[in-house]
Amino acid sequence: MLIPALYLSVALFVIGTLGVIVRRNAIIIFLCIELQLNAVNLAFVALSRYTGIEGQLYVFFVMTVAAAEAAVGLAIIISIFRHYETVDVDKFNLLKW
Amino acid sequence: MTDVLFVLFAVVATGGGIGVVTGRSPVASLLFMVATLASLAGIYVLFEAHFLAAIQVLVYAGAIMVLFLFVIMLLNLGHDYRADLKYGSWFLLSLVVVGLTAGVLVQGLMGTGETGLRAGGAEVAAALDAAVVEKGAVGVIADPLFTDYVVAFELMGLLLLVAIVAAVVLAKPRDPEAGE
Amino acid sequence: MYGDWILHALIWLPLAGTVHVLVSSAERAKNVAFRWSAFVFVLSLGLWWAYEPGDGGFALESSASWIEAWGVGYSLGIDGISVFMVLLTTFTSAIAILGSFEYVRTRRKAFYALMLLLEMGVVGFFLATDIFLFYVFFELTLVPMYFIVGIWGGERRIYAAVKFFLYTAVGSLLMLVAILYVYFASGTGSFGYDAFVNAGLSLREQLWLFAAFALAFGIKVPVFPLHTWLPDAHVEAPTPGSVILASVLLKMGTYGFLRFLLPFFPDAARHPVVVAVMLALGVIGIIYAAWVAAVQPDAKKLVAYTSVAHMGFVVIGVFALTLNGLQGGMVVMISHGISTGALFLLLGMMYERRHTRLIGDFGGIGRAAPWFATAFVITALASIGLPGTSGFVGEFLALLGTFETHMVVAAIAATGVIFAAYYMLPMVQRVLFNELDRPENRTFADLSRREMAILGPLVALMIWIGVHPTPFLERMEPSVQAVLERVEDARADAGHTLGGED
Amino acid sequence: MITARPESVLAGSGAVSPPAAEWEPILPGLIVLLPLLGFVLNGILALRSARYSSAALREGRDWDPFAGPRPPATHRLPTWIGPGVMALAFALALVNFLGMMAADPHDPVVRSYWGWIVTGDLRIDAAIQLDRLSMIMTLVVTGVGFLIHVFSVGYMGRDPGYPRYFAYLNLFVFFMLVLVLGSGFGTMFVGWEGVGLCSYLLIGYWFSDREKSDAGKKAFIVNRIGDVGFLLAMFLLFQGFGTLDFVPIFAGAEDHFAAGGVTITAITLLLMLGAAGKSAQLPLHIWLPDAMAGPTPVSALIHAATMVTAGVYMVARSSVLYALAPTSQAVVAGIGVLTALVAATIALQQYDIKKVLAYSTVSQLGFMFLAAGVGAFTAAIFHLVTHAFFKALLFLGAGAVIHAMHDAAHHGDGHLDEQDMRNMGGLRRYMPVTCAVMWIATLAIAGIWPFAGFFSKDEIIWYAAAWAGAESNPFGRLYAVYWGLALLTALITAFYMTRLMVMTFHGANRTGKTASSRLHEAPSVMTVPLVVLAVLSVFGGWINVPDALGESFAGLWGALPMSEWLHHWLEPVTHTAAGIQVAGMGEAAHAAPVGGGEAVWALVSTLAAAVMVAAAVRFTSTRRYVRAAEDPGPQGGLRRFVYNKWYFDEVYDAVVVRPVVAGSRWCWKAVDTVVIDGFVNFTGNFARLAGWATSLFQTGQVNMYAFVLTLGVLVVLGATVFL
Repeated sequence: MLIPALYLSVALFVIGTLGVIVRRNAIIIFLCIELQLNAVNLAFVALSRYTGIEGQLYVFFVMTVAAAEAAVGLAIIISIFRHYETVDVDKFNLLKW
Repeated sequence: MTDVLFVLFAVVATGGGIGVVTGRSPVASLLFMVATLASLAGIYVLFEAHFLAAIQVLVYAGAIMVLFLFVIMLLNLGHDYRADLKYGSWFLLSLVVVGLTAGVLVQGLMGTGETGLRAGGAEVAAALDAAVVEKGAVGVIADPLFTDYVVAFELMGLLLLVAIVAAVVLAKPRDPEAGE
Repeated sequence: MYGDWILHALIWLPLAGTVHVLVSSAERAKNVAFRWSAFVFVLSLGLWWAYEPGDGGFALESSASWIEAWGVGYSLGIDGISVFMVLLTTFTSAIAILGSFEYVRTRRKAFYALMLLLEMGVVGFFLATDIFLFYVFFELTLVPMYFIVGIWGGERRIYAAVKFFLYTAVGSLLMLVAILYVYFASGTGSFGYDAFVNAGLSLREQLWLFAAFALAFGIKVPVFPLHTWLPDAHVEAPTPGSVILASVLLKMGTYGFLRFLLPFFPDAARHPVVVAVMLALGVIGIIYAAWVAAVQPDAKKLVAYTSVAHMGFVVIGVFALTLNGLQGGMVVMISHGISTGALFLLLGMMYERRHTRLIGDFGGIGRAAPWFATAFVITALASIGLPGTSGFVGEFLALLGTFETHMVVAAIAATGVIFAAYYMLPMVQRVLFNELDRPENRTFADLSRREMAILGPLVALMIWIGVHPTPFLERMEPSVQAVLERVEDARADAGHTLGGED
Repeated sequence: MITARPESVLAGSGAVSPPAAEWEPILPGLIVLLPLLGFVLNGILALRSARYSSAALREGRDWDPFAGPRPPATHRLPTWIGPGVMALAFALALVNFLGMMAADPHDPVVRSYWGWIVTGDLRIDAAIQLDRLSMIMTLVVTGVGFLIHVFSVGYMGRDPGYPRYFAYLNLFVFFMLVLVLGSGFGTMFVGWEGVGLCSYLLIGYWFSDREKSDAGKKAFIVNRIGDVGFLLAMFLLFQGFGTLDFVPIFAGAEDHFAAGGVTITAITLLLMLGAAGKSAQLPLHIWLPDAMAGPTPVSALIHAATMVTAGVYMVARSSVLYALAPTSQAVVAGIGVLTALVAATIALQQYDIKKVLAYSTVSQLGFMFLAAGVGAFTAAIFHLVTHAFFKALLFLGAGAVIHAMHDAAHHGDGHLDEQDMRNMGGLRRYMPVTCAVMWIATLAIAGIWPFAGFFSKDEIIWYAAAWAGAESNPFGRLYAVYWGLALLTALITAFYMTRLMVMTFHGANRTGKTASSRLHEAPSVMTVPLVVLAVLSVFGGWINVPDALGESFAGLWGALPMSEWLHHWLEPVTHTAAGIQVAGMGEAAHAAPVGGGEAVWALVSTLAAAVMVAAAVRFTSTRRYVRAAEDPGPQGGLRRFVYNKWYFDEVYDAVVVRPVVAGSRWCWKAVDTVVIDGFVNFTGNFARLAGWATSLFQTGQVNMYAFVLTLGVLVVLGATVFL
């Protein structure tokens, strides 16, 4: 079951990547990032059966980081929305100065 | 039995993933995401990671997704139903690159993964199962967390605290009177 | 009484001073900074007696492990070469801080903090006997100077600061590569000085590494085609910045020649092509810079170019590879530090009074400010190497040493003596002499007590070194001799190296 | 502290060295230090008084220290300090000289005070060497110096910068004594450049005047050209001997260098370059006439009596080296005689009284170099001494004239150049003493028996003839030419000096009615030094009356025990050189001159000079001069050519100064700014351009970033998987 789980992990990861690249809605991009994180989590959990409990620990940490990230990220989206009245990433380019 | 369940969960997870990417409204994407998360929790159970499965549902599917939902609703998104999926050549190009990435990853797995990982896997799994029996599903994670990884754990707490503060500061509406 | 603690103290006390300046008020910052630097100077004076020349090796050595995994040590030591550089640094730092009281009026805390930080970096550079540590200090000096020029400078300060920074950084990065190469090639896993000296490099390796080191130090010196950062940096820098730049930072380059370049790569250093190139650059620097200096309308730029000319004497003195040449180079370094530092201070005083640096805006100052004029003339004479002043002893020895091995080079370089008069005297004339025809120059204030306190010691030193340089010469001689022997020993057993390579 | 160097024992280990009588000089260091003390004291006073004047300047009023009934202390004390230290120094020098005469030591006494530059195998001591030559020079410097200091009290007494003037003057004497007494080339060089500095400061003493400070600058820079030669010569000497001290060098030179070798020729030519700079010889003579911008006593002291003769002293000091290099000697003599001739012709056409004297000095210095070039080092020193007397007298006399003219000009009508002889004439009536003493000096310089110049100049010309006739002299014919030129120059000298005297003191007065009423004789503080110098100008030549003359006029000279006294006195210094020359050219060098005995030549030359004087008197007094303002200047090509000083300044300006300045500008504007900085800025701009190009990728589009990121991951992963 390990190998299929890893294949699934790959599939979810690339789907998430595709989403990040092709979507404009910041929130959906965010969701796709979560999807990528979960793909990795799956790989960790699967591998923990073959390498030890640490894999699960990492998943725990990743979840925590994901939670923190979600909080901050969403807050950023809110403040951007306040300013631009949109969450379309093509409508603002704050990463360019 | 487990294989069947695994296939089922895998199909749902993949479908949910595709749904997230293609969903026409944010709410739809979110719901697809919840489905994916839930089926991943199921797969965790299949891997005997009961505690993770539980918090996957509670924290991820429950708390974090709800946070997303709140934001979507707060910003009143999703009414325009505008297709914000980028079609056309950009989509095709992305598909090629992503597909290639997938191919490379699969190639990597096929090339190195199987034999190397299978060897010795049985003992680890057995030890893990024994530990679950001995300490319980929570104890098996909690034990290293509070011993070997206690510093990382504490730092996690700090990170969460910082994140909360940051979120509050960022999301707080700027008072024009304050003259900031 | 003086143990190795003194070296640590000299490095860390300025840092303590930096902290003290930062926590004190802006009004008091200058006094705090001056007291710290004066304290450090007084402390360092003890080195004059504490350093025993002996065999010319390092004295007061101490070593501690810093980054054990890479063999990096926190190792300090002092010898007859660095002792004078350290004294020069602590002395000019105190003088420069005292000289900045009127000039610097904005962001004073930051300024004095940076000055003390700079002092720390330079002292550390001169005291480090670990190559890694030396490199750290070498780079550390760059940062405060960059800000001093960039924040308190003149109109084109940003251009000057960036130019200064990039020039130096280019050289030092190549040197870093070279340092790492020697580190791995030596195979000792140590950044210690001895490990580098005994790295056992082939001639071909040495030539490349020599080029990298020479570029880094040559930019600092600056050697002829690498000098254009200097006039810009000097003109834009505030007075104390110019003083430190001229007195101390340039010496880091020539000190690097003596301390690192020659002992590390002796075969390359005495390779005829290398010697020819370095001597040629030195001579070109002397003549060329003198010529360019002579036609500068800006007094500060003029003095900046004279620095290039003076350092040219050091370069030829060093690469003549004779005792007299090296000794002369050392004396020129000290003398240039004092006399050019004093010139920059004098120009700073002119700028404070008239807010211009153009030579043409002055004239007849000698009538309005006789004390100022006296100090100016003495300093100018020391700068052009009149016997009885420090400049002569250095240039004489450098030329004599060069003459012993390279007659033609010395003969050409000696004409620099003429051109020194050619650039300096017209400036003296146009500033101090001639008719006092501008009414604003009539009220040109004479030296204040503080300014006398600044210039007095400098003038006294110029004359002391000019009249009785022997205490200096005898202290540096064993160490200089040791450098020379290192190069010559390599010559002795270089036969197989030369045969084996190329 | 004061220890005799062991080298002094080695001195004169050459040919004949009779056991030297023990001689202990009395406080020789003090001779040097006293003027330095004077400098310090006067310098303090100068700085103090300058504070008052600058304060007054700031308040916008004039400060006249002589406004009150008594000048302030800063302007009273230098009167005593300046000449005072000189009197003491002279007295001390005299005491030591007398002691030396009594002991008659053969070897120099070297007193070393501290190691000046001591490193490796180089050792230059701060040491002084007292020997017969340096004692003579010391006497001249302190003696004539003292007289000029006294004269200055009168001449400069009303100058606001009075203490500064004496500070510089004292400093000059200090450096001059270092030059003269220094025990080696290194020490000598200190004095050498030091006197150049003082010359610079004193020429530009009235520094507010642009022309004057220009002249000072020119003097310094031209001197430095010579100094480079001196430096290089020192390096060569050090390479040869490992020391720069006179005693070992001169003792070892003969063994060390082959006569006429390349090295020794190079050394001596380089030294000559230094001497030419300092003593204003031909290629580098241009600074001296300009140097007349300084106060006139300065011209007397520095630019006539002492500093400019330093080159001669140095060549005489290095007589051993020159004797070993006949080629250099020919060059030295050639430069000397050419300079003498050129300067003399220029002097013929000058109207500025000081310019005439300046060119006269250049010309007389040429004679001294001719003497050195023909191996007559004693004659060179002899002429140096007598020249110091009569030229100092001439300059001081001119100073007295200018002093009087200055006062007259102040009260005269309109502008009046107080130094232009066309504005003078008939001054004899107003200043009889000055006129009388200046006539004595004129006769001395013209070479009329029995004045001082006659003996010294005649000896030089005689030696030139002797060398021309020496059978094994490789440059015999050349020397014959030199001899002819020297004779011609001597005649011209008599002419232009007489012209000067007649134009200044005789004929009708051209000063103007109101002005001439203010003309007056100088005060006694100025005339007394003049009279003393006049006495010396008469009798100074008697210290070296040639034996030949002594024999011819036995009755007259029997009473005087001075026959060839100087020659004998300097014998220990010059005998090595003389020995070499005799070995090289045979005794002929010191035997019969061309066609006849010395006495005959003396008679002929005196007669010739007398004829020239008479001719000049006649020519000048019959000519009508108009005042400078109305004079269009000399007409005719040759006259104009000479009047404009052979266009030396113009040629140098075109050939040296302008190209150097243009080259400097080119280096700055083209090389520095365009080439080097162009490259530097190009690299900077290139980086900036590259940055701009790269920044085009920074769209700010998150999707784009993610895409590129993925692409990067793909590449890295692909590389790890497939490679």
